[in-house]
Amino acid sequence: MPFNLIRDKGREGRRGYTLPGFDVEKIELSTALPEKALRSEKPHLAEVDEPTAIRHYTNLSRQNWGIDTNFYPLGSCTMKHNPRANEQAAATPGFAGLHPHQPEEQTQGALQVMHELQGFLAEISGLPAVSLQPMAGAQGELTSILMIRKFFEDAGDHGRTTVIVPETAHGTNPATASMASFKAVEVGLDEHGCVDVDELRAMVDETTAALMITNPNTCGVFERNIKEISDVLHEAGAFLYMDGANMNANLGRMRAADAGVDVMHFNLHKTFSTPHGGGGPGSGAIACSDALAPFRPDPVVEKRADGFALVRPEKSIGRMAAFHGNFGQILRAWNYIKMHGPELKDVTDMAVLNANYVRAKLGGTYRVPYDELCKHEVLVQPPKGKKALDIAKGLIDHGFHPPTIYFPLVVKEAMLIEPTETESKETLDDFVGAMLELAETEPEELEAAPTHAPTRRLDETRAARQLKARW
Amino acid sequence: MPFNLIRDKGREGRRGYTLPGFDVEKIELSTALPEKALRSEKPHLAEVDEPTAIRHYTNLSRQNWGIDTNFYPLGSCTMKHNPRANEQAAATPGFAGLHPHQPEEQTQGALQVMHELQGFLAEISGLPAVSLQPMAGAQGELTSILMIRKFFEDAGDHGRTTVIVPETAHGTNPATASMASFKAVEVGLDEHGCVDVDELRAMVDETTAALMITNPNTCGVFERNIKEISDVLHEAGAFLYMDGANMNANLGRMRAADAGVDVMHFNLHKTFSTPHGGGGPGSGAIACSDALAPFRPDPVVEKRADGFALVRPEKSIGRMAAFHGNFGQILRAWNYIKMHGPELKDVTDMAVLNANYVRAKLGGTYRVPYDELCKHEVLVQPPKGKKALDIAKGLIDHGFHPPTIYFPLVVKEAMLIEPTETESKETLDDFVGAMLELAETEPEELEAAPTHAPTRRLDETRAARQLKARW
Amino acid sequence: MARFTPHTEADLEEMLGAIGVESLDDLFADVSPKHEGELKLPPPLSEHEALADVNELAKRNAAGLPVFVGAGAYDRIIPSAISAIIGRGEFLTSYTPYQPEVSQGHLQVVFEFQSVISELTGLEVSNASVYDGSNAVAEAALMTARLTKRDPKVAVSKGLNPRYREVVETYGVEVVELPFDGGTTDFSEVPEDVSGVFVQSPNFYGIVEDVEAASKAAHGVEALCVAVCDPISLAVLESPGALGADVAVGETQPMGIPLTYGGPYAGYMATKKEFVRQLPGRIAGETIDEEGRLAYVLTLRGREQDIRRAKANSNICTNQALTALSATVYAALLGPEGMSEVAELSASKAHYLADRLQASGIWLRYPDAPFLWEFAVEFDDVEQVNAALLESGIVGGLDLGDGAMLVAVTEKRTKKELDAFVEVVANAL
Amino acid sequence: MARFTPHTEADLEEMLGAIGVESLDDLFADVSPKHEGELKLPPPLSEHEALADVNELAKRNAAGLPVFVGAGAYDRIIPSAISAIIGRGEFLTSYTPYQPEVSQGHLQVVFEFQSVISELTGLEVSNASVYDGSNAVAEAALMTARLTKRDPKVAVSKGLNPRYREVVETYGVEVVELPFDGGTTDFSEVPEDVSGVFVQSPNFYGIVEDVEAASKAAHGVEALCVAVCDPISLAVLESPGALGADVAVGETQPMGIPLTYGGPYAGYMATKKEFVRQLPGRIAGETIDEEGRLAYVLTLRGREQDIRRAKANSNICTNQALTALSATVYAALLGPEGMSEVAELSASKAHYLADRLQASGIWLRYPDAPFLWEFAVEFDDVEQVNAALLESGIVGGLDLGDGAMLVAVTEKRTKKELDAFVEVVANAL
Ligand SMILES: Cc1ncc(COP(=O)(O)O)c(C=O)c1O
Ligand SMILES: Cc1ncc(COP(=O)(O)O)c(C=O)c1O
Repeated sequence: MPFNLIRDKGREGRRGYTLPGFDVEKIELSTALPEKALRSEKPHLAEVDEPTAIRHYTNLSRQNWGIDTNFYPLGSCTMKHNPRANEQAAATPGFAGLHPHQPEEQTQGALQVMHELQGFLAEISGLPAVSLQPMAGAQGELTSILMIRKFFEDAGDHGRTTVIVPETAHGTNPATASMASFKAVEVGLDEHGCVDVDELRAMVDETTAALMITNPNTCGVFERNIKEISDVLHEAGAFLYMDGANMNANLGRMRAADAGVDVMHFNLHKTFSTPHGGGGPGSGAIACSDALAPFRPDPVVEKRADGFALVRPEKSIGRMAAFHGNFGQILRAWNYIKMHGPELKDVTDMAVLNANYVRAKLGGTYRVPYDELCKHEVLVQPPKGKKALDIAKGLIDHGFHPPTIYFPLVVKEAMLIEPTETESKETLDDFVGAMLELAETEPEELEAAPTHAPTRRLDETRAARQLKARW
Repeated sequence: MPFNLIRDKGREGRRGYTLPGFDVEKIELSTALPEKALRSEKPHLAEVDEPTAIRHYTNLSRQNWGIDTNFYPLGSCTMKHNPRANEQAAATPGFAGLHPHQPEEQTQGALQVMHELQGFLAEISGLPAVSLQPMAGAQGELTSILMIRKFFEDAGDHGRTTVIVPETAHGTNPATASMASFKAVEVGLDEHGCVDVDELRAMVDETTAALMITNPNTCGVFERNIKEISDVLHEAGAFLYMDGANMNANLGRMRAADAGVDVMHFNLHKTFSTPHGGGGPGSGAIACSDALAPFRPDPVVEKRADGFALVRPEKSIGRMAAFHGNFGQILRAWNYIKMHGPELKDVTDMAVLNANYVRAKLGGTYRVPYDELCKHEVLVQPPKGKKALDIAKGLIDHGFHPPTIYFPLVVKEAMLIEPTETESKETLDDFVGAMLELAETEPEELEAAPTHAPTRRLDETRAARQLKARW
Repeated sequence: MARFTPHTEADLEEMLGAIGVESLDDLFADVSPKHEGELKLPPPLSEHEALADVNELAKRNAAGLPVFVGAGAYDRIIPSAISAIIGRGEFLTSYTPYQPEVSQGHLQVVFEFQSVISELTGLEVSNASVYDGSNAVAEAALMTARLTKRDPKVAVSKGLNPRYREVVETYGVEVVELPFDGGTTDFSEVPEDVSGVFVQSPNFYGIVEDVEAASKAAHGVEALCVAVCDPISLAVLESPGALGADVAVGETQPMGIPLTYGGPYAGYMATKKEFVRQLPGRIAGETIDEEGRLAYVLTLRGREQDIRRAKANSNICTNQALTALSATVYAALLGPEGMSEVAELSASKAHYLADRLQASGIWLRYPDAPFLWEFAVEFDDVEQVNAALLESGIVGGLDLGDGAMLVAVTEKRTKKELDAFVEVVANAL
Repeated sequence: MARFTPHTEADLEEMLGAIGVESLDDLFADVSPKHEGELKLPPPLSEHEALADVNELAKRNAAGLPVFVGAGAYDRIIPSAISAIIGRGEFLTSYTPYQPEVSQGHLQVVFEFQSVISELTGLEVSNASVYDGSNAVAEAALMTARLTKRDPKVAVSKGLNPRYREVVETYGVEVVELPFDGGTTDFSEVPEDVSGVFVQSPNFYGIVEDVEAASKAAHGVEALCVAVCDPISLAVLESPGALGADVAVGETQPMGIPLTYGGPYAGYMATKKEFVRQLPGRIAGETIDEEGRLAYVLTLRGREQDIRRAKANSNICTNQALTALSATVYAALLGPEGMSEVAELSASKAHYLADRLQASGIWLRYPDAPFLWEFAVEFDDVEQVNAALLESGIVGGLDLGDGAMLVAVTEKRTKKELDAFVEVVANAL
């Protein structure tokens, strides 16, 4: 079926929305503004009626899969069910209609939500201070590393030039280090896929600002030496930052502070199920120790005698966002946590159970490079001779969204499977069944997949070579 | 893909919703109620989690077409675009949370909506009195005919035993007559597909209670003799009832009262675009003359010095519904009319334009039994040798919902095409293109259609013979 | 140009040309008598202005308060997932599934709805919904006449919701009244010529009736027994089918459908398989397609108006599909345990309230009858009590007009609200 | 068991057995240090209770009043169709389209979003969104440094939204300030070593700036010109591309995205094709599939963190896809005419208000500068004026802290509201 662009479905003069009329005199912009400031040619936007627009975008949505339609075990992304209660909360006019510049007296409800969520995240991490401003995980990382940078500046320690990242780190980690003007250096792994503590010990010195650790790491394995690692860093006066993208494995089972973490980020859109929206918006709240707390971005919420207030931390790195971050996501995460309370531990337990169940069922046919207890996700490799990409596309024909593939980079043909806690045993069994069948499928057949999706495989080279990124 | 029943996706003990806890002492029903009143075996309902339920019903929806996804020219059904503003209006908590038994002082907003809509429908029909209670077109018919029955009873005229319906009448018309304990008798058609006035004149006598006319009729043709017809009836002391399912052809162009109509129903879900919801809910408001007004169902809304009030018309036939009818639909229709005002005439103009455009384009290839101006829909027949059913199924493969087929009954292989005013010329051109192509398609190929739909053709006989209407 | 029409001037010109007319007016050459001049309607509003009016009027409704009135519509908790599903355009903007190949989603929903109703009622077949509970009762009355080949005449008591009875009467059914005493119906003497005996349980006063006695009485005169049941109650009460009822009907509003000032709701009807051909309305049945795949289709269409016309079981065409979908999703989310928890929570709270009221010296009308979540309490001046309640932001019970108030308590009411109710009422005396 | 997890006791047993462990605790044998004991969080609430809390807290926000504050976020009319589209589960619950075969819907939306931005800005390529307007500005600052191979150092004036400037500084970019006089920026002398010259138009004070002068100044020192533009203004103002800007960035919130106390919004970035490899964030491009059908895919991925890691253009991964979808649907519904009508309505109402205020003896800070819909007015005590406004149910303008208030007027404000504003303000003096 031809899915044309919305612009191709219009005709000059059509309108999809009617505005109220002029109830004051209409000014002529040509008199109010200098002539040359005005547009000479109108932008070539679609000119369509509302029915056409609704049908267009409805049909586009039908070309897309989501958690609502298919099992979506995208590793490192925690594609858990998105409760509709969160959407209802976010649509509440008392929140949706609130302007970020309204004075604090007018926004006490919103500030209370933020203050409570700050408290929840502090309890979950064991770290006393929180900022909700970062608008995605990567921005949470950057915020954290900028805080560390500012800490050293403030301490007059100008020799801290490097940030260490494990080989398994998510791409955002080294990118963050660079963006914060640090040199990113890599530390290798031990036989469990975890940070090699000896190698680390040898690397850490007075130029080290921090180690960015992900725990469980991107192989789905718990960094069992994390306490030792934090000691190594702390002895050198450096910080331990934890990438909390994988917090779905830790809730109520492990608190970052106990492991010596100084600062970490949460992905509210992963762990606390604010929907992923086709790629965002997310939210990347951070939690940190008292030592780093004064450096948090501006503002944080404090409770005072006369109500909740927005406060600039004493030595703040400044703003990471024009306003308070993705408040809609903050509200959803707060609502999600309130619906769970201490039962968040069950979320983690079931997430880890599901991942280990898939591990147990796939093991033998698929290679499991770190075949021990995994946490919320399991890293596998296809049977010899098979490609992760082909298995992935084959899964599509079985009605399953593929796992993350070719990440982490340390393992060849990596397939990172994160089932999440909201999937039933039947779904996992069906998925495992498909995986096992694909392991036996003829290579030619696999290479042809997908054949039951809206498109066949795409020519990615062409897209880059003959760049066409607009109508 | 296997689409199992929701029950098959569950397991005993799963729950899709959590309720608040007991904040008062839990009573044991076995002590509060007689033992034998209690259920011995729990009903075998699905036991599923929320994620499974959402995914199940989302995927079911993806097996369905609607106006939002496809052109849907179902004749006699006015499948026009459903503005989302109506849905937003209906979701407003101040209306959605209102209990029908709340006293009038507490429901003035809702009553004002009803009172205004009564006024709008009176203006559109020219008939002074309105009832919004009927919950669909068929119930509007029944309400009207019961009012006529009561009128005669009240007048002591017990000889009115028949209701006349044209051969082209929708099935609900004769069924309504029977349900109201009248004998339905048929009147034939003239060469335009309209009521044969001479035949009618010969039939009408002192046993005639009413004629049920549809205008434009179900051939899409305007009943140009309607005034004469009403005179014939009125002379015999009988009433003219108008089925207003096709009001989309009349707005601002023809008022029922001017044509001598005594009572009519509207299909709010057609003409005023409250969504069809997969088969309902609808709303079948009626409008009538002063003579019939006292017989309207209980209650109607009146404006009094101290506000709006629910009132039982003096000689009311009684209630047709437990409460005030489908208020959600009433609210949507009111909102729709407010967004249009006198521009409702444009709605009709464009609806009639679109139908005639399709007529002009299909004529020549398709037979047009009444090939003169049509109104909001056009009746065609496939080229010789082709079946309406096959063309319909072929349309599915072209991405178009089929028109109404095999109705009206008076024309063989009828295809009743109602494009509505909300479709663009491009869509109509594409549809016409598909129709013309299907007219040339080989019979075998047509008989195999649809091949691109969620299912192939179904075995309807089996469904009836081996009735399985539950899990 | 109207709001949702796409045509530009250029479109108009091309299309009029293709038709061969000069103007839009020409398209109405056959219309007579014509309406000339503008419709006298308020000027068109933009969406934003129209919705601003909606919000303005909404403020003139006392909605959002704790509601203690029921009597056929209940202020229950509605899972948020339901509106996400019924808002899907494919469900919202489709119509009756005449073309099953592109309507499998809705058809399966109907099949599931029927299954839920069958399970709850203990009866074998059900239809795709009728307009509301009252219409289900009226249609059942007509059905008993067709099945017994008697004139439509039914025995009911004061235990039947008076609104339902009114609709039955509007539909031309004769009604004879059975004695009602101490809160329950006396079925011991039923006239011989009735086509049906009706029993509502819990009845209008919230009291559980003896459905088995009603069935026996009906069958004793070769009439049919019709049970009228709140579907939530059927999660805990014995099914009418098991108690001998031939037909069960009722209102599914309590299953996830908002109050919306009385509608849209959805009536349900279930019966024994042998009676299916007299059931009105649509029925979805299972079948297979040409490739042998399971699928659903509207079936036994010979009962319906579009096929049988004057001889159809009913004139119903459009039903309450979308609200029936809400009830179906509700049943899926709540499940048997959830629905019975709803019943238990409501009953527990209702009994708590009744006890507290009695402790405050207020009399129940039927103190000895077993009730679930609705009960009648006696007040000299119900209107005054309700006024006092409203002043405290509480919507009181239904004024029965005879010195009593019918109070409904759902799982949505909190202890705090119940205590406030008692306090206000005690002070108002 | 947690709210949204399906497992029953039986499931648990089977699954633990398959894994070969005894208990859930065993699954955490490798975790150290372990957290023992319960998380100290409030007890879990049912959905109904949680949403009741949401509604309670919502009441403590002064939302729903006429808003006269802007300064980067605008209270504009939002077509109801947008929430119907963004609520579709396929858009709401999917993630970054790494698997294009099952993500064509979202990929095409990104392509359309980029097209809309390109059309509005007059620049050839745009990305799929960044976090917000301030981040778009900061990323643009870093981009100028990469493109000019200079240190990140940018020239800005007071005309740049101070919040944007703050974020630029947080990102480690050096900022030099250009003179700002009479409401506009003086670009006549720009330091030679800057990587970028920034011009916001309409600027922070609502005044239209000379983007061409900024471009010329930038190019005069071989730096890049970055224009910061409200997308609604671009329906009527000359595009920054046509005026010589190399990069255009801004906030799409005014295009159908609710205020929501500051986010989620969506920043946009557009540039010339020759600079595309320095653009951060995702880009969707057109291609074909194995059968030659047109399709979309994420492209030029080598710019991104997951491929280039430490050498990526930015660390951005998750962006603002769903809010960018809102802006895309907004552009489709409004079209070029609708968007320019929004601009004209806003400007007309703003000028009406400014005139009425001036007539009441209130001074504009920049009376001679050409503004669109935002302007600064002088008050001795802004706080007091705002308090008076709030008392009358009006949210006043932004307190600039120096005896002036920044007032924003959108198409949503009615004449009645404007007149009320004037009346309250005049009385408060
Ligand atoms: C391990 C890890 N760290 C960081 C991130 C970055 O988070 P975000 O995409 O929210 O910026 C991700 C996201 O995919 C991740 O998987
Ligand atoms: C001409 C005509 N009359 C009456 C009706 C009955 O209306 P409803 O389905 O709303 O009961 C219809 C509906 O299809 C119709 O087309």
